[in-house]
Parts: sequence; C-alpha cells; structure tokens
Amino acid sequence: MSNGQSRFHVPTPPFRPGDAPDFSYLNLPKAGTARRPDALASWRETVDLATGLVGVLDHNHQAVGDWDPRLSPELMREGLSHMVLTRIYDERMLKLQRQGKMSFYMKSAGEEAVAVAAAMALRPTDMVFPSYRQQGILFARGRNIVDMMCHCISNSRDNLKGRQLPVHYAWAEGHFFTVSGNLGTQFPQAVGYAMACAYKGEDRIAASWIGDGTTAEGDFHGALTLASTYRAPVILNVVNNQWAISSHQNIALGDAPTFAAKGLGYGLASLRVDGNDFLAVYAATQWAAERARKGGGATLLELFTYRADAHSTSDDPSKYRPKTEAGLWPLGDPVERLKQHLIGRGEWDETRHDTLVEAMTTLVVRSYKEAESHGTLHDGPLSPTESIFEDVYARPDWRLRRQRQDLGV
Amino acid sequence: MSNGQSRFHVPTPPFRPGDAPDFSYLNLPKAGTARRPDALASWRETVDLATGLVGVLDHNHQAVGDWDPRLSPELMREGLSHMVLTRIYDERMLKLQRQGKMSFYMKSAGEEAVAVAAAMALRPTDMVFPSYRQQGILFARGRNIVDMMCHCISNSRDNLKGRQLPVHYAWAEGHFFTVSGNLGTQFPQAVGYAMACAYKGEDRIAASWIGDGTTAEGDFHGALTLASTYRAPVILNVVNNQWAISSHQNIALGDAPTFAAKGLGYGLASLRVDGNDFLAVYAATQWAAERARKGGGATLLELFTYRADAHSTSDDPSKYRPKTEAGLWPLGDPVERLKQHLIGRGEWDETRHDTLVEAMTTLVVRSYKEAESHGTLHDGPLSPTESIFEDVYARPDWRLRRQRQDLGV
Amino acid sequence: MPAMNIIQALNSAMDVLLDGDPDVVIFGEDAGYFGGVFKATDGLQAKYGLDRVFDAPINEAAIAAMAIGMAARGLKPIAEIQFADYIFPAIDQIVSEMSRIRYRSAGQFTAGCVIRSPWGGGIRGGQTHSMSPEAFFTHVPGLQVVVPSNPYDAKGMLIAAVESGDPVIFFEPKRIYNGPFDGVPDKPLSSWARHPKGEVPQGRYTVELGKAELVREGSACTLITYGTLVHVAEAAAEHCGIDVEIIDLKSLVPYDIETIAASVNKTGRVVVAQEAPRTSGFAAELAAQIQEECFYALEAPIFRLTGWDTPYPHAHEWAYFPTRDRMIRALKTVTEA
Amino acid sequence: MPAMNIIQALNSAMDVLLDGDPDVVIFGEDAGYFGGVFKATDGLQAKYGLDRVFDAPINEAAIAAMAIGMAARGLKPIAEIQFADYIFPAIDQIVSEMSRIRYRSAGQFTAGCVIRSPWGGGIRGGQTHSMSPEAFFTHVPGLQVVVPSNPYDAKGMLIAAVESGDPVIFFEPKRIYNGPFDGVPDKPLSSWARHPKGEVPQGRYTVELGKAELVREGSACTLITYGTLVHVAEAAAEHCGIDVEIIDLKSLVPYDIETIAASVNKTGRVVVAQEAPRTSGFAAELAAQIQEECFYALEAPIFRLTGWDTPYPHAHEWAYFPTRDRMIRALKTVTEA
Ligand SMILES: Cc1ncc(C[n+]2csc(CCOP(=O)(O)OP(=O)(O)O)c2C)c(N)n1
Ligand SMILES: Cc1ncc(C[n+]2csc(CCOP(=O)(O)OP(=O)(O)O)c2C)c(N)n1
Ligand SMILES: [Mg+2]
Ligand SMILES: [Mg+2]
Repeated sequence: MSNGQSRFHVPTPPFRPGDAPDFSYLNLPKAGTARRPDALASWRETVDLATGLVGVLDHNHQAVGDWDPRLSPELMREGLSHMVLTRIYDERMLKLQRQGKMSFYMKSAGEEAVAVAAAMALRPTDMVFPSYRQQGILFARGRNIVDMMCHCISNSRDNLKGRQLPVHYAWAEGHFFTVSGNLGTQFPQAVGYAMACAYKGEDRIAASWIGDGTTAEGDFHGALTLASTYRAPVILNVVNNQWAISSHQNIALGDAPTFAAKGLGYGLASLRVDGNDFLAVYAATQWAAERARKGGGATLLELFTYRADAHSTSDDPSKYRPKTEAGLWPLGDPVERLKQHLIGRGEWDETRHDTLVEAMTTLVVRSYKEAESHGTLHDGPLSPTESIFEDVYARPDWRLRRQRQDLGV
Repeated sequence: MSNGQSRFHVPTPPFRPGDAPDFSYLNLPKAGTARRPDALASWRETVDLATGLVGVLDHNHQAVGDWDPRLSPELMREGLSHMVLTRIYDERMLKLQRQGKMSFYMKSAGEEAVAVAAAMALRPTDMVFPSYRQQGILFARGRNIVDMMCHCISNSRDNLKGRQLPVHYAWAEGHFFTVSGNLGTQFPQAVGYAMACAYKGEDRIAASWIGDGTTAEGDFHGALTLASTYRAPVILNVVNNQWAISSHQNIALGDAPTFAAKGLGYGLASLRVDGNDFLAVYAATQWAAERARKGGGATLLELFTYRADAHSTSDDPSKYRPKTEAGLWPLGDPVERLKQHLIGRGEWDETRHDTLVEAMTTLVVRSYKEAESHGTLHDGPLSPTESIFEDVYARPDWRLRRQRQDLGV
Repeated sequence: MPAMNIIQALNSAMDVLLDGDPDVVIFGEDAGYFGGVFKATDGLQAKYGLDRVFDAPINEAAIAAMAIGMAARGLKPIAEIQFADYIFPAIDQIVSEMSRIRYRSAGQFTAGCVIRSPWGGGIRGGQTHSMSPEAFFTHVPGLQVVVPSNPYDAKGMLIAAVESGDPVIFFEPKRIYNGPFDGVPDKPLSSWARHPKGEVPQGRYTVELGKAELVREGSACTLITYGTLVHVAEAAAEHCGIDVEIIDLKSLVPYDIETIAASVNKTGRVVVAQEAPRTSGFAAELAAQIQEECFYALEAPIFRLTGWDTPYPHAHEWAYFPTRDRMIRALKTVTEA
Repeated sequence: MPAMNIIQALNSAMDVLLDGDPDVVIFGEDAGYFGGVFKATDGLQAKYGLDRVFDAPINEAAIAAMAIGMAARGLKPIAEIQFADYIFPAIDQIVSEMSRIRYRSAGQFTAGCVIRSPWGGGIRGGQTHSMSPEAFFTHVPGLQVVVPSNPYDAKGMLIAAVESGDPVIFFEPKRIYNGPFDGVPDKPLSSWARHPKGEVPQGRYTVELGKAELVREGSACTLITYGTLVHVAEAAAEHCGIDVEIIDLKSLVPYDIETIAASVNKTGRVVVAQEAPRTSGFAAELAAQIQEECFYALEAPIFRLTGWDTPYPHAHEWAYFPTRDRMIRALKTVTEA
C-alpha cells in the first residue's frame, strides 16, 4: 500500500492492448453461496453481500441457492426474448448508424440482463430513471419498436421532436423518464420521485441506473444521502461494466472494495449482483422492490457486468483494452447463460432459439422499414422546424414568438 | 425500520427545547478500548474503529489504552494553554461583536481540542484547509493575535484588506489556507494540494476540516474519491459537533452508523475519535499523518464533539435544542478534561490554571486595544478604498482601471 | 389589510399554498423545524406536518434534484437555497435538467417548481452572503427568473410562480426583507408598515409574472431596475431634481419589453441598474435589447449602473453597492449627455 | 512551419509546456492513457509519465478543486472538462473558489490554472454536446475567458494562459478542430492545411490574451465574433457584397475594447454574433458596452445574431445555429437600416 511518498498513485487497468487478460484476480464468489436476508432486514445484514456476489446461475447454468427467484419457464422465455431483441436491435442500429442513418448510437451488448431482468421484476408503473444504456427496459415494457427507431433517426414521428440525441429516450406512458446526457443527474431525481410516491401514499417505487464511472459524480452522493435520510422507496443501481469510456472502473473505485460497499456508509442495504445472470438480477431487484414497497427504504445494487462493445459509435475500445477481454469475461454472456439454463431444463432448444432470433431480426428489419417511411435525419421529413420553439415553457413568451418570426417559420 | 409506506421519513433530533436530554442512547465505547493498528495497516483494520471511538482520557481523566500518545507534560500544558486562549479569545470577540465592533463572529466553544490537538500533531509546514471553526489552529501555530483581531474588525491592518467576513482567516506564512464561506469546497482542494506535495516529492501533507452537515455536499464525495484514487497524503476531518445550524447531524447522516464509516466505502482508513479528548485527537492525527507521510494515503477522521454555543452570532440555538444539552454532553469539555488530566498527574493545579486564564485574558484584552488602534469596521481606518480593485487578477485590466476611476478613488 | 414585511408575506404565501393544495411541499436547509435562517417558513412545519415542510441535507444539487423528481410526480415543490451565493452547487441540476425536462421530453414530463433564495447585498454579508447571481439564470432557456421588491409582490408572485407549471428562480432581496432601503448606508431601517406595498391581503391572490410596473412616472429619463435598487431608485429620484420614470422590472425572464419600450420611447434616456458585477450582468441584456428596440428614440448612451467587476467586498461594501449617491450621479450623467 | 489542426496545435502546446516546466500537470476524464475523447492529450502520458498526464474520476467539481489545490502548491494544472456542457457540476468550485482565491486571501494564495473544454455546436451533438456557456464565466470577476478560432492562436493562447498566473477558462470550438467551417451545413470539411493560421511553429510562442484581431478590414459594418463563427463570418463577408470588417475577439474577458471601438467608430454599424442562446449572452455585454462607448458613431442598432432562447436542438441544428445565410441577412439588416 505504501508507495514511498515521492509520487501520488494513479490506478491503471489490469490489462492494456496487447496483454493477455486473466480475470482470475477477481476472485468472484460462486453462484448460490450468498445468503438471502429478509427483504426488511437491517442493512447490516447485507454487509457481506455488498462485497460478495449474488448469483443464481452456476457454471453449469443451473439455478442454485437462496436467491433463485423460481421463475416460470414462460417468464424466463419472455426475458430471453427481450434480451435477444435488445441485442438484435442494437446491432441493427449500429449498422444503420455506420450507414449514416443516425448521428450516434450506443449499444448495451453484454449488459442486456441488467435492464431486462430489472424491468421485469418491477411493476410496469414503477418509475424508471435510466442512463443511456438501459434500452432493454423499453423492450421489457413493450415499447413500440418503430417508435424507438423513429426517435433514433429523429424523423417526423420522433416522440421527442428531434430534440435529443439518439438513445436518449423518454416515454411517459411507460413510466420511463427522459434520459439525460449529463451523467448521474437522474440518480437524486429518482429519489425525489420515490419520495413523492411515498408522500402520496402510493406503493409505486422508483429505480435508477448509472455507470461505474458515474459513481464519482457528486449526484451519486446526493442520491444516497437523500435516500438514506428520507428512507425513500427507490432502487439505486450501479451498472459496473468495468469501463467508463476509456477509464477503467478503478479510476472511480480507487481502493474501495466494491461499488456496492459504498452504500453501507449510508446505512443502505447494498448488494453486489452478477449482472450477467438474468435470474440474479431479477431476484435482487425483486428483493429491493419488496423492501422499498414495504417501507424499508432504498437499496443500492451493483450489477457486475462487462461492456462488451464500444462505449458509443464515437469510441474505439481497441485503443485502450485488449480485444479479447469481452470473450474472456468470467461471468459470461447474459443471453447465452439464460438460454443454456432453459435448455438444461428442457424448456428451450437451439431450433426454438434460431426461430426466435429470426423472428426478432425480421421484426427489427420490418420496423426499421416502417420507421424510415416517416423520414430520416438527413432526408427528412423531420418534426416541423417551428417545433424547436415549443415546450421551452408551457406557453412561449415574446422572445420565442419573435425568434420564431425571425427564423421565418 | 419499516414505516408502512404512506409517508417518507424525516429524521428528527432526539431532543427539542423543553425535553430533558438523555445521551445514554449514544452508547459510546469506553476510552482505552480501541485497538491501535499500525499506521500503514490496511483500511480494513479500521472497520471497527470507524464505528467505535478512539479515546484516551477515561472518566477519571487518566490516559489509558493503546492510543495514549504519551505526550510530555510540557506539550500538554502548551495544548491546554492554546485551548484556553482559543476560548477566551472567542468569548471576547463575541462580546465585541455584540457591542457592534464587528459584523459577525463564530465561536468554537467545546471544539477547541479538535483544532488545537490536530495542529500540534501536524508539522507547522503541513498545509491546513480549515472551515470557519478551527481558529484553534492559528493559536497552536503562533499566529499573532493582534493580526487575527485586525482581520475580524476589518481595519487598516487586516491582512485580507477587509474583503472577508470575520473569522474567514488566511495566513500563508502559517500554511493556513484561505477559509471559504462556501461549505465543503476546501475538502477536495486539500486533496489536490496533498497530491501536489507528493508530486513534488515532499513529505509535507495536507489536512482539511468540515462539519457533520457539510458531509452531505457533493464535494465531500469528490474529496474522498480523489483521495482514494490517487492515495493522496491528506487527513480529511469531519467535525461532528451534532448540529448544522438548526439541523441535527441525522439530517446528513440518515441511517448511516457514523460519519467515519463513510470513509470505508472508499477504502480509506477511517476512525471515529473522541473530539473532546485532546490526547485522542492528537493520537489519531499523529497516526493519520504518519500514514500519509509514509505513502499510506488518506485517512478520514470523525471528531465526535458538541457545538456548545450558537452556530454564529446570527443564530439562537434555544429555538431548536434544549439549553441543557451542552452541559449534559457525555464527552464533557475538552479544556476541563485536559486540565484535570494534568492535575491528576501532578503537572497542573487550580492556581496555575487561574494564572493562565488571567494571563490569556490580559493578552486578549491588550491585543484588542492594539488592534483597535489600527481602526475598526465602523469608524475606520480601513484598508484604502481603491484596494477593492486589487488582487482580482495579477494585473487589473481596463475594466477595473476604469471602474476605479468611476468610483473616484 | 394587514401590514406585512417581505418575510411575513412569503410566509403567508406558503401558508396559503400549503393550505390550498396537498401537492405543495417545502424544503431546504434549516427550513423545517427552525423555519429557515430568515424565518420565511416559520411555523409551517408545526402547522402542516413533517412531510410537507422539512429540513434538507446541505447539498444544494440534491435539493434541486429532489424538487425535479417530485415535480415529475406531480408535486409542487418550493425549495429554499439558504443564500443565492450557495446556489452554484445546484446549477447543473437547474441548467442541465430542471430547465429542460419539458423540452427534451417534448412535454411528456415537466419540472414545475420554485427555487426561493435570499439574494443581493447591503447586509454586510461579505462575498458569500451578498451575491446577485440572476444573470446566470436569465441565460438559461426554460427558466423564469423573478425578483420582487416589496411584500405585496413577493406574496403574489410566489403564488403565481408555483402555479406557473414551469421552474421559477425566485430571488428575494434580503436587504429589504424588513423594510425598504433608500441606498444611504447606515441609516435606521424604515418599515414596510409605512409603505403602500406593505399592505398584503391575508388570502390568495397572484401578481402576474412577466409584467413590470411603473413605480414612478417621469419624462426626463427611464431608470430600470429590480429588487432592493427599486427603493434606492425612488430615493435617488426624490433627491436628484430630475423627472425620472422608474420601472420595477419584477420579472427578468421574461422581461416586460412593452413597458420598457414605451417608457424609453418617451424619455429617450436610460439608466439600468443592478447590484451584480458589471460584465455580462442582466443590465447588459436590457441595454442591448433597448438599443435595438428604441434606437431612434435614444438621446444618450444607456448607462449601466452596477457593482464592480470584483468579488463583493466586506468592509468596503458601500463603495461597491450602487448607492443613492451613485444613482444620482448616473441620472445626471445620462440626462446631461 | 508544419500545418496543424487545432487538436495538434493544442497537443503541441501541452507538449511544449510539459517539456519546459515540471510544474505543469494535465488531467481530465479519459485525458490520460487514451489522450482525451478528441485526442488533444494524445501521446502525452506515454511521453511524460503517469503522474503528469492522467485520468480523472468523472466528477467535474473534483477536477476543478484538484486544480485549485495543486495550483495553491505552485503547480500549473491544465484540466480538461470533456465537453463544455459538462462544466456545470464544476461551476461552484470555479465561481466561488478558483476565481476568488487571490482576492479573498489578498494575494497570499493564487489558483492559476487552465480549464480546457471543447465548446460550441455544429457537430450534431444535441443539447449536451453543443453548448456555448461562455457568458456564465464572463460574469465572474477573477476569471479570464478565451475562445481561439484557429490552430495558431490555440497553441499560443494556451501557453499564454498557463503563464498568466490566473485561472483561464479556455473554450475550444470543436466544430473547427479539424478544419474551418463556413457555416453552410453538410459541405465537406475543409482543412487547416489550406489556412494561413494552420501553420504553427513547433516550439514555444505566445499569443497575448486580451487582444482581438482584425481578420478582415472593411468600412461598411463591423462584425464581432469568436470561435467557429469567425469563419462563418468570413464566408458571409465573401458572399454578401458588403464591405465587412471582422473582429476575431479571441479573449472575452478581458475583451479588447480598443480594437472594437476603433472599428465601430469607423463603420458605425455592428453585428455581434454568438452561438449561445440570445438572452444574457455575451453579445449582450458587447452590445451594451459598444452603445455606451460609440453611441454617437452608431448609425443603426447593434444587431445580435445568436442561437435562440431554447435548448440546443438535435435534428434542427441548422435552424438554430447562426449559419452563413443568417449572418448575411444580419449584415444586410444592419447596413440597410
Ligand atoms: C457530467 C458529465 N460528464 C462527462 C460526460 C461524458 N461522458 C459520457 S459517458 C462517460 C462515461 C460514463 O461511464 P460509466 O458511468 O461507467 O457508464 P457506461 O458508459 O459504462 O455505461 C463520460 C465521461 C457526461 N456525459 N456527463
Ligand atoms: C454551500 C453552502 N450551503 C449553505 C451554507 C450556509 N451554512 C453555513 S454554515 C451551515 C451549517 C454547517 O454545519 P456543519 O457542516 O455541521 O458545520 P458546523 O457549523 O457545525 O461547524 C450552513 C447550512 C453555506 N455556507 N455554504
Ligand atoms: Mg461503465
Ligand atoms: Mg456541525
């Protein structure tokens, strides 16, 4: 720990391009070994869980241990389907971005379980405050794919009137808050929303997601402080996908043991969860939701996962990490793991999987055709130009009226 | 823990005006019981200390346990003298404020050990980033009292040229950073300073102090994050004096066990310390300083104390807490405890104490006379009026030159 | 009608709002049990309960974010920032979030809420209890920014602000909480009881946002200002022997361009006064817009009377603050030009 | 002299600075190993080591505070804020601390450092990668604010900024990092290699802060702007048939009032252009000061050409951005008035 004293210490990632990644140093506890306390237990009963790992699917894809949520095969197949769709959608959109159909795109490859399983464990009316990488929630909540695409290509049917960068979705009907480009701001907002639900005597709760890098922001601390002080019915998720653009998670983590452990310092129940294990994410979210709904207050969940692709279409990860890392990630791939689990239980097979992939591909391709019929960013039609002056206020003031005139629209 | 779900929870203080305070609920561990790990031990070895209490002086005013710094009687008498001076100075300044001699004042009554013992355990060249309530550091570092007063009454000799509110001292020669009125901002600055010392290969370190209420600010989190990531040689002190103006510490603490425990979530060595125990504060600071200087990185110290008087001259604490609280504070008074310890060791007596008090009173009264000879806020002389245009930049630009002309000075 | 000072008027507004609408909640540092360091929320927690008027942790960003989240769920939060000088930790939540929730979601979500904050100088508060940071917020699309100058407006505008449905930055000139100030340092405080705008109805009423008020008619020069300086302007007008027309702006965003233009077209001469530092202050916006709007009516350069481009000093406060005497000099400069 | 784009010129400036002074350190989100998302610090960590050029946690306030603390100990930090849109979490440290350390300590402590940040629109970045928040900082005494418009100035001004000893907000027009932009959307990028200011000396030189540059002489109208719009202005001047004089402001605080006044006194007509929303933008400061300074020379209202008072839209970026065509219309309005 001592570094002499001549220089301060700057953490470096375990592996850089050219290195052969070996993740054995992570020393991850085995699936099924974590205790499952009562949902209303004191946060103190989560101390070991915050540095451990809540896991259900073992290396043989069997569901083991106390956290197994014992989901019906139907529900798991639905989850699988949402994850497959998320991935296919992402891949298609990336391709379209490369073709110039949209200005920007962000995939969630490798992290589909984090969003999909959580969304399924929540109620559809629970309010979510996601970052830009939880598109899986939208699929799980049944958002129309054409609508999603219309937003991404900013066309005349974009429900955000072309105002936001692609993937910065907002969908009030689906209780999906407007995604911000500013990191972390949604975390304390979610706490405020949850407080309002409690204030109104509802049993709705709120949930929010930020990345590992974003935990460094002041808003992370603000959110946890509010959540603890007011015992807000909220689930605060940290998606630790190991990277913040080019910065390894250890730039935010420093010498801390885990991100989940940070919650303990606020007296919040805190769990580290295998984020690539659909069943574990489902179970942990279910536990935290029950806790929140019953008045037990907030939970911090760290979802341990890996960003399997570039940060965004503006990024090239081969510049800062070995290309082989994603493949060697010890917690595997969430789609593959749930698929194998279902197969192992005789509830799924490769043929059905191929059919699913084909159906989803068709859906995505067909949806894009339809979306494009409403226009694209470059060729239009877009939302009417004068719409840029709308929604600044409930009613535009003289400045906006004049400016619209100046622009001649 | 469950509150039903109908309403969010707002913490209330244990006692309000009219209540009879009973602090037995605090359950404070006894002096001498805390382990003293090696200064370069892992932060994990401080886990119990962060929720425990490092104490040296027991209820009989004897120094007990591993943390006893075994100070010489001379050093302790010096500490006592600085604390007595701090208190007398504070009382005199309060009186003068009431007489209209200055616009504002803030006492540190009850918290003198926090500042004085820490300053004495540090080297004089270690850089301090205090809040507005560590004036004790100035006495311990030998700041000229007349100069301190000239600042407080904003006269022609105020080394800050009348620019700052009283008690917002700055003293470069004494390695005392400019006190900010903005809460918490100095915490991450201290980390940056410490990093610069390390960068330059010096063995100087930095230390900063904030209050319990201020831990809620984003800058608290920023400081701890930087300190952990870069293993900066810094001591981060949280002075938990139970109150943030009218807000009880539990508004910032929520359900967290202690403020010290928050440091653990960053992988920082973290100690809760009896802040009214001169020897404990000294020992803990010494430990943290050794850790920092040897390359072991940062320590978070919570100094558990009680704000024995009003927040500032603008405050009336009888509006929100029982008047009897200060007297019933279970950790007693820092001056009294060190005094009794010295008496118990035959190194002090009431007569010597009276002489000390008298000498300090004389010093303060005489110093004020001298200070006043350089002017007062209301009757002047002040620093020259044109000085308001200086030090905005290294060299004033045309705007400032013109504005000075406009003002006709 | 009872006489109220600004604190009492604000308290009365919040009382009316809490009473009339269960969605109204109030919070801030020391704003709960204690009733705020200026006592604006005094007694409201006792009357309405711990979950409607409560203390917040010292994290201004979290306070703003909590307001946004609550507003998104339909509450009408009134958040107090203890001093305007301390609003900067919250500015990211205000600029990047609160102001844009409606826009970026194309109206699906809104963040209507009010941020109240004691504002401005003249109380020997030094550089961290004296700032007038209104210009920052006037540059942010989606925010409304207001500064009432008397008890009647304070109450009516606070109620209007909560009802507006959009975020409002509500700055309160703390120098005149307890009485108007004529810009002559060290005089005994005068009382709102002797001021017509100190008469405040007990019940609910609103003062429309976006509308300025002609508080003095005149023909020689237009003096536009807001907050504490409205009273300094009135005192200057009384003492300068110039027939000054004074506009109390009240709302900075949106500002009342019609009232301003009508007056300037009449007088042809303008002083715009603010307490804040000169460069890029709100007076610059007004001057820029007026010269565009009324170019051919102007007979002299628009004069900006402002604080200096330095932090707000403590001991030399009255060399910094636009006092009555400085205002008289400004009026003379403009009318003699 | 080699041709450099703005990124290369900045990289060269930092290389020179790191090489010449061990007190220079550089940090920011992704600024270390990766060299920054725009690659301005590319290769510098490899060349100078992990403790001189390093990654920072995603906490802009902490980044600014770290710079302040380091500067207080005598280092010369250059901190990168990844996008100017993300500077708001740091604004309390900048406004309340960095800008005032020298003043409030009466010169005992200083906080000389540079905050570099990619700034401005035109890259389809939507509302969170397009902002031009310079006006906020120009209102803060103690800060210098600069916006270079070409590689030569970028390098020379960055070196001058580090040497100034006071905090400098250094905004970099990212639209023109790789080549000038004439304000006509969707045209292929032109290259700095064909621009005289694309020739950048390898070694150390400075471009004085506080000085503007006449980039085009003319007699009919003065067009004052900075950053990307300097090039849009040049294109507009070429296409409008008006004899436009163009001032590249470069430094916003302090701005070069002499150069401005000399030009306005000559032309009598002024357009001030900024990308930021109109209300309380920096164009307001310039217009306010010019009408005061050159009142009797002005023949028409000063025209503010600006972004609209809305958040920066994504799809309709070119309806928001002051394009060449809008600039031509502004010049016509002003010269025909
Ligand atoms: C306040 C703010 N600062 C910086 C950025 C630029 N930025 C966008 S994404 C990103 C990395 C985020 O990493 P992480 O939180 O781990 O989330 P991930 O992308 O891995 O899901 C950064 C620095 C931003 N969007 N907002
Ligand atoms: C950023 C900021 N917010 C609010 C304030 C107003 N304020 C001054 S002191 C104080 C309470 C601080 O309490 P604590 O941190 O416990 O320190 P203590 O006064 O008890 O030493 C508050 C809210 C401030 N000075 N700065
Ligand atoms: Mg990440
Ligand atoms: Mg306190």
